[in-house]
Amino acid sequence: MKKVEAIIRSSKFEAVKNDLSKIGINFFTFFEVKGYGRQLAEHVVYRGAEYDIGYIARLKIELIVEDQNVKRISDTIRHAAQTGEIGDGKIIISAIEEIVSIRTGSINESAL
Amino acid sequence: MKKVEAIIRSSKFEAVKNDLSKIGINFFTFFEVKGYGRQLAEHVVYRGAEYDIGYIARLKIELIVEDQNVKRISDTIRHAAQTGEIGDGKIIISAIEEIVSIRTGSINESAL
Amino acid sequence: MKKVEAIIRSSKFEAVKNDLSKIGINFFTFFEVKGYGRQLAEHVVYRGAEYDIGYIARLKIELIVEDQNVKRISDTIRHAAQTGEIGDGKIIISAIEEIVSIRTGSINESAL
Amino acid sequence: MTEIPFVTNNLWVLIAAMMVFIMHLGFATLEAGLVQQKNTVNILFKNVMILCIGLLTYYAVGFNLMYPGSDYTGGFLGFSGFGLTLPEGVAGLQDYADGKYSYYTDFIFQAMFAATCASIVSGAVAERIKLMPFLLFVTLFVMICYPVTGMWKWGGGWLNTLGFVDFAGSTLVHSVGGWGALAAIILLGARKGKYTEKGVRPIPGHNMPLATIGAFLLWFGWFGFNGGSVLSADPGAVSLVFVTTCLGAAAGALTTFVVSYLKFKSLDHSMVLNGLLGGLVGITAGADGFTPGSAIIVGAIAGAIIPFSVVFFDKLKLDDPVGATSVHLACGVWGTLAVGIFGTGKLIPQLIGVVAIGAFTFIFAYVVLLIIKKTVGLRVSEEMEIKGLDLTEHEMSAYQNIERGNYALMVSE
Amino acid sequence: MTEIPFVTNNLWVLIAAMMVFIMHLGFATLEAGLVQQKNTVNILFKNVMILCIGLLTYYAVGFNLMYPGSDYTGGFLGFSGFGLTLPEGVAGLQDYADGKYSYYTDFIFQAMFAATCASIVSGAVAERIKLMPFLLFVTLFVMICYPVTGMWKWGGGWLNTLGFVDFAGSTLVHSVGGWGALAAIILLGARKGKYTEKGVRPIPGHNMPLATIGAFLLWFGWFGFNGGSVLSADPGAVSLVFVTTCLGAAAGALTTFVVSYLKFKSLDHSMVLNGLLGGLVGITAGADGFTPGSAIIVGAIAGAIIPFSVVFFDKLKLDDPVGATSVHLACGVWGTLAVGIFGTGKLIPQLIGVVAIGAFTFIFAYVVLLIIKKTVGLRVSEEMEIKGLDLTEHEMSAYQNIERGNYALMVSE
Amino acid sequence: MTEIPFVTNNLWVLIAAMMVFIMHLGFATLEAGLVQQKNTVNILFKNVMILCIGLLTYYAVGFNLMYPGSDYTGGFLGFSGFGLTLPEGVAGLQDYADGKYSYYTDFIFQAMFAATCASIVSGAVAERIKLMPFLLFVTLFVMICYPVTGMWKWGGGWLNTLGFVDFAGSTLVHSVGGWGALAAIILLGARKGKYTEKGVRPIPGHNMPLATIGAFLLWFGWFGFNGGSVLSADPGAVSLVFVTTCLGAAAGALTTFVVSYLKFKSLDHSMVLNGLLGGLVGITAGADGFTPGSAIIVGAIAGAIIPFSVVFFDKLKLDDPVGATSVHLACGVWGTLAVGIFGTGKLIPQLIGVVAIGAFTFIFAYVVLLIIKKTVGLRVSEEMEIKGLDLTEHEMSAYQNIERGNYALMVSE
Ligand SMILES: Nc1ncnc2c1ncn2[C@@H]1O[C@H](COP(=O)(O)OP(=O)(O)O)[C@@H](O)[C@H]1O
Ligand SMILES: Nc1ncnc2c1ncn2[C@@H]1O[C@H](COP(=O)(O)OP(=O)(O)O)[C@@H](O)[C@H]1O
Ligand SMILES: Nc1ncnc2c1ncn2[C@@H]1O[C@H](COP(=O)(O)OP(=O)(O)O)[C@@H](O)[C@H]1O
Repeated sequence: MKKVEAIIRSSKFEAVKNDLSKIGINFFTFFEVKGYGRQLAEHVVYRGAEYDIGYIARLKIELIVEDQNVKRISDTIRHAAQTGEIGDGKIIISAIEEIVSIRTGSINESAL
Repeated sequence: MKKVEAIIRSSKFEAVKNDLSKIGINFFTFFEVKGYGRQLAEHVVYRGAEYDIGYIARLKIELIVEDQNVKRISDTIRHAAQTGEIGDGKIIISAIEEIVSIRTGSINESAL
Repeated sequence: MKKVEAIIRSSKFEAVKNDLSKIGINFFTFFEVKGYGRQLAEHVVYRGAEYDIGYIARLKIELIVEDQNVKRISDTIRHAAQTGEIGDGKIIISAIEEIVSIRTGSINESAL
Repeated sequence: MTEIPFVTNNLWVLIAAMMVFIMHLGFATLEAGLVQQKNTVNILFKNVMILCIGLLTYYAVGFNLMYPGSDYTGGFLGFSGFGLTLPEGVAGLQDYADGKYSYYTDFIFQAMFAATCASIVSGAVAERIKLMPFLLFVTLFVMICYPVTGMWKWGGGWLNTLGFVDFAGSTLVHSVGGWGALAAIILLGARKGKYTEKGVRPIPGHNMPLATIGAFLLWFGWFGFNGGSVLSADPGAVSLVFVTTCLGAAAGALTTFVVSYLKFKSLDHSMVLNGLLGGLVGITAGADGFTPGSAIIVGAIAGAIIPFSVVFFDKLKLDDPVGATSVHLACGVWGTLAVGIFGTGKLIPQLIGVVAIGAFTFIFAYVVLLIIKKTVGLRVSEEMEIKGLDLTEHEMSAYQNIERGNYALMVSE
Repeated sequence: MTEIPFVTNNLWVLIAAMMVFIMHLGFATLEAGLVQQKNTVNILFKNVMILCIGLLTYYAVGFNLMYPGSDYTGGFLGFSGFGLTLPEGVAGLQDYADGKYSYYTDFIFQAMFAATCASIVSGAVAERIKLMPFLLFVTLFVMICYPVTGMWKWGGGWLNTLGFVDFAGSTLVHSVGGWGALAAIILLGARKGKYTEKGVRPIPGHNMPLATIGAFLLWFGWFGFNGGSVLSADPGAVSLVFVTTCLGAAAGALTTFVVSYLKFKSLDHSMVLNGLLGGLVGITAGADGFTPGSAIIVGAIAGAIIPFSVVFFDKLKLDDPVGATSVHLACGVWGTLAVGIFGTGKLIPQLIGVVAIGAFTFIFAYVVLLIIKKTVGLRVSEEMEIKGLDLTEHEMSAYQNIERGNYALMVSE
Repeated sequence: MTEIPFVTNNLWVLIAAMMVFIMHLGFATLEAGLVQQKNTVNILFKNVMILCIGLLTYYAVGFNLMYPGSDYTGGFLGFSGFGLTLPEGVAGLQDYADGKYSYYTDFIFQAMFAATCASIVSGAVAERIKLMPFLLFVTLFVMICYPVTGMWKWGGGWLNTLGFVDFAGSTLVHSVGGWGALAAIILLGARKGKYTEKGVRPIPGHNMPLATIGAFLLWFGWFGFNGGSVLSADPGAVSLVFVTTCLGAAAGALTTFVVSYLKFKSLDHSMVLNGLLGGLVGITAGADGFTPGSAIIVGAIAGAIIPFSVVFFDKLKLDDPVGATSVHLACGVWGTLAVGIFGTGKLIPQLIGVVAIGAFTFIFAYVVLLIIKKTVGLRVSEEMEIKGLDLTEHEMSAYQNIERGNYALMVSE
């Protein structure tokens, strides 16, 4: 089992979700994160003084998948989330040892 | 050292926390996440038009534990978080290479 | 490639960010988490009844780095984030299999 | 002093009605601020409906039940017919109330009062009562219960004859709301998780700015509530009422601040807002009769009562999220008795009034709510309570984008 | 009744002006509450500027365009010069309006009205219109369009001669704003994501307490809007207006509640707030002429119109985030016609007024906006819309620390 | 014009008092909106206590220090005893102020003013001052400092004799608050992190809707602040004051908008709110004397001052989270001088008044605060500042469930 983590633009969330759904992936967990990277945070003026807001808003999607699906999922996310502009984000793949379904207690493939 | 991640119903947080405490686990990190899975998001009506709110609210708990404790912790979480209804969530176990205590600099077992 | 996760006091975020920048690390993802550990949550009184607020607020920083940089980064974070008081947090290091840049499609080192 | 022109008197009472109106926004925001986020829309919705139902039922029935006319002087109950019937010509104008206000002015001022007592109940029962049964109760409460006891005094009934004094309604409005609230929270039970084996577990309000807006708007409206209750623009009387009302409120907030600091070592903002309101409720029965000095004493005592009362109700496991019973019931009773102590000097009629109106209101509310409880049910399911009433009753969230983003729409590139 | 003293009449109209002023905060908060969080500062900013620009342009041009004086009685257009020129001595005081109010009182009361119709537009076009072009449009709308049609009736123009009745402006203010809003949303197009292949996708408002504050403050201000339109402190007339206004609003909220519950099985708070406002708009044209009973019927029908109207505009893909077209246009038209049905009995002049003012306003707004669209552009870029206007137009966030913390500053050790 | 009846005059001054009351909610919400979320409860708490303490100390001491009576005409200091002593009979009514208002009306109107100057200070010192020492300072400031300089002019003191003009308090109220604020922020120092080596680092306010509500409510209250300062219902005077006040505010907002757009290329909402308030402060000294045209100029200049002043104070590293020094001090001085330029034509007395009152107030505040600083301390610990005053002084959070959920209670199944 692998864990796929993707840091994406929130504006691409809908596209990623739809494209994953098309390849049969209908589950993941996501949350709001803040990014700091090549893309610089916006510079704004407040009461006459300039400052940058310190980060850019991003969404992180996490999903556990069977090994054989990793490539397809990673590609799907990449295509859906890409704009080609700096700031598109990353996909990170790592191994997990076990996933357990809290409801059924079954593990790994059958836990999905 | 292992990392145990659990995606649970927020209504079960208190139970999980208490049961972990009973087996001597008094530390973890948690945050709010949004889930998308078998359990469907609620359909609601706003100004005469229906829509679904897109996700269900969940809590994610993360804790780093010694290898020999993984099973006990995983079971404890599962029992505390289970309702048997769709949407109970998952427990994910993976290996980590090192945990460092920022305060003391000590690593692994002694960092906990 | 490794993943470095650090749970730090939000008051140390600025210092960590600056020190990482000094050693050439200008990218990471971060988000707010809640901690439960040795440091106890604050006890407060509301309308005459005491309660504790249940957790302490922390920030979690995640960054993917090349293997050879792990030690330096971990040390940098630790020094920047340390106060010596209980509640300083942890740094967790784990292996990842792959990181993909959504923008370019390049992987691992070249994805950073 | 020369006689005050009818038009000036009337204008002031109309303006006062407008001010009492804004108290409904005060209640709505105070209560919304002191409940949990997940029940915010629900409490706002209720407060809107209470006002609307209150005005319509007072039009249909309440006004003529509360002011049935001279035929029922000294009586217990009277009714002069449904709806409004404008006395023709000057009979509905100067002659209607001795050159003080017109028929419609009388109605609108009184109607604005009526709904306030139901708003008091809504705060106490927040976060767990079913919407429709609640609205049913409110309808009956404003339509029947409030006007009946109101008639006993302001409608010229038996308590008036007895010499009971309640200038602007410490008892007739506030404690009536408070007794209704008490009956309701007894029957409803506490919110899940409030009283645990380990003791009281506070459930903090979710928006202190909102609660503060509420308390200030209530004070603002009280200028009309008390000032308008002079029922004329009499400069001496109205200005005295303004002074006693404000000093009472100020003293109430100050003693709550001091007492709760000494008692709990905490500068609890929600408590101080309650103290301010307690001061206002306390001064209301005798605002036209106290000296400024007495007003400070009466308000100060009301403020001192608040922290003890809040803890007392919690000890009894009577769960009141906004402190309505402490503010309106405890301080309402205190204010009414204070008239006997600092004002008229006659405590007995005050006691009789407090007890009689309290008993009638409590029993009325208890019986009506018990019937509702036994039939359609009073309390939402545990699941609804956990999820919150906003999502389960209204299918919406008070702060949509803040907590549950619509991700495709709420993006940052 | 003896004559009402000039000073009392004048005082009431001044107080009414003050009350109409607070409606601007009502609009600001209502609209802010019903848009997405990311466009909150923008809508607040607009509402501040609308009021300020409205007052200044009404001073410069509008007042003398709307009230050009008796030379233009029965006419279509008149103008009596720029700025304010106080008639000397009693001519600007008692004699100015037959002992009812002074010249400056007249101006300030009317000026407060003027800007409200632009606020109505701002809600409908929220979340996607460019700020500067919008302000340009508002300036022309308040400076020219509103005063011209206003003159037709209140300025003594041809509609007045014709017997058209619009007491406080269901048509002259509310439907004028509504027609402007309609023209604007046709030209602007819907917010991205609102109408999908799968149907209407709601974009919920981000702050229901704020929206509720807005609705209550609008009602509060309406005491001045309608009550002040009596243009004297006449006790009978003002008190009747208070009663009809409040009963209309209450009935409106109640029927919206019932109808939308039956229609959608939902207790939609935002809809009920619209219903309450619809009741107010509906009652406005005939608030001085209806009986309380008719007021309830007129308000109730207005409230019943709301859910249907909201769905209707959505069917046409005319995207109105706050329901301004339903509240101000649909109910404004209804209220004006209702005067012909329940009040004067003359429907024809009402129809002529509605159509004439509607046509002029719609065409004026459409042409001005079309020119703006073809030149500087009317709509923000898609990127700005996605990011939100707060960040892109104002470089700030409505709730700074809640959503985007300044981490070094907003820490918890 | 015939004489205005006592009762009407009195009624207007009472209503004006009510309006000035609501300015306290205006200050509370404006300041709360412009500070960081973590200090919200603290600033709300302070504003509640300022009002309550202000009313009580003005009752106890202030009123008789500010209006010691004719014995002290032309003097520097006078005191006519503690508390309120109602002159008997008509002496406290018609005769009290030549048929304008009663004794108690006078008190309550003046008392509402008194606390406003302390509210001005509270905004400037927000986010870092200790609560108890602050309240101590406020007590002395409202009890002694404000009444003493107030007596110099309004109490018939030496500045009045000199021909100094300050209609409703650009100097006596606003710049007094501003000078107090200036002394305080000099002694307190800036918020941690505001001034870095790299320059000014803004600390944005956390809730723009709240700040907007505040600004509108302040304007709303200003109808009473300025309109009531006519001290009678004189139709010509009050209506002129309404017009100049509103045009001044509108012009202020507009020029701030334009200037800050040209200067910073930003449409800063918080700045425009400051501009609006600057316009109001600027117009206050001469609201009864300016023509509408001059009012626009005076307000416009005030609005243009704001962006420069905000930047100026930041250059001096005088940290003022809400812009109180710019709004109340800079524009207060400007407005007072403007009377000499556009109104009376006599600039010298205006200058003397500005300097004398400024010097006394600044020194008073500086000395009192310095003593407090050297004894009990003025500033919270760095740890408290970082954690926020809500949690450390009040043990609560302004928005409980939004940011720090009680997880067992705030669940979504
Ligand atoms: N090495 C990394 N570790 C963790 N997160 C990263 C890393 N690099 C980038 N990110 C995340 O991805 C986001 C986008 O990265 P950025 O460098 O701006 O653009 P791009 O991905 O197009 O090169 C960052 O804001 C950050 O959240
Ligand atoms: N493969 C997965 N990867 C990541 N998160 C998952 C995965 N499957 C489920 N989840 C998370 O668990 C939650 C519950 O899953 P769901 O399929 O609804 O019910 P159940 O766990 O009972 O089968 C989801 O909302 C999602 O947050
Ligand atoms: N084993 C763990 N797994 C996950 N998070 C942990 C673990 N131990 C500590 N933490 C996180 O680190 C924070 C600080 O830990 P704490 O025990 O209070 O102090 P210290 O790190 O100084 O020993 C906790 O609040 C929690 O968020």
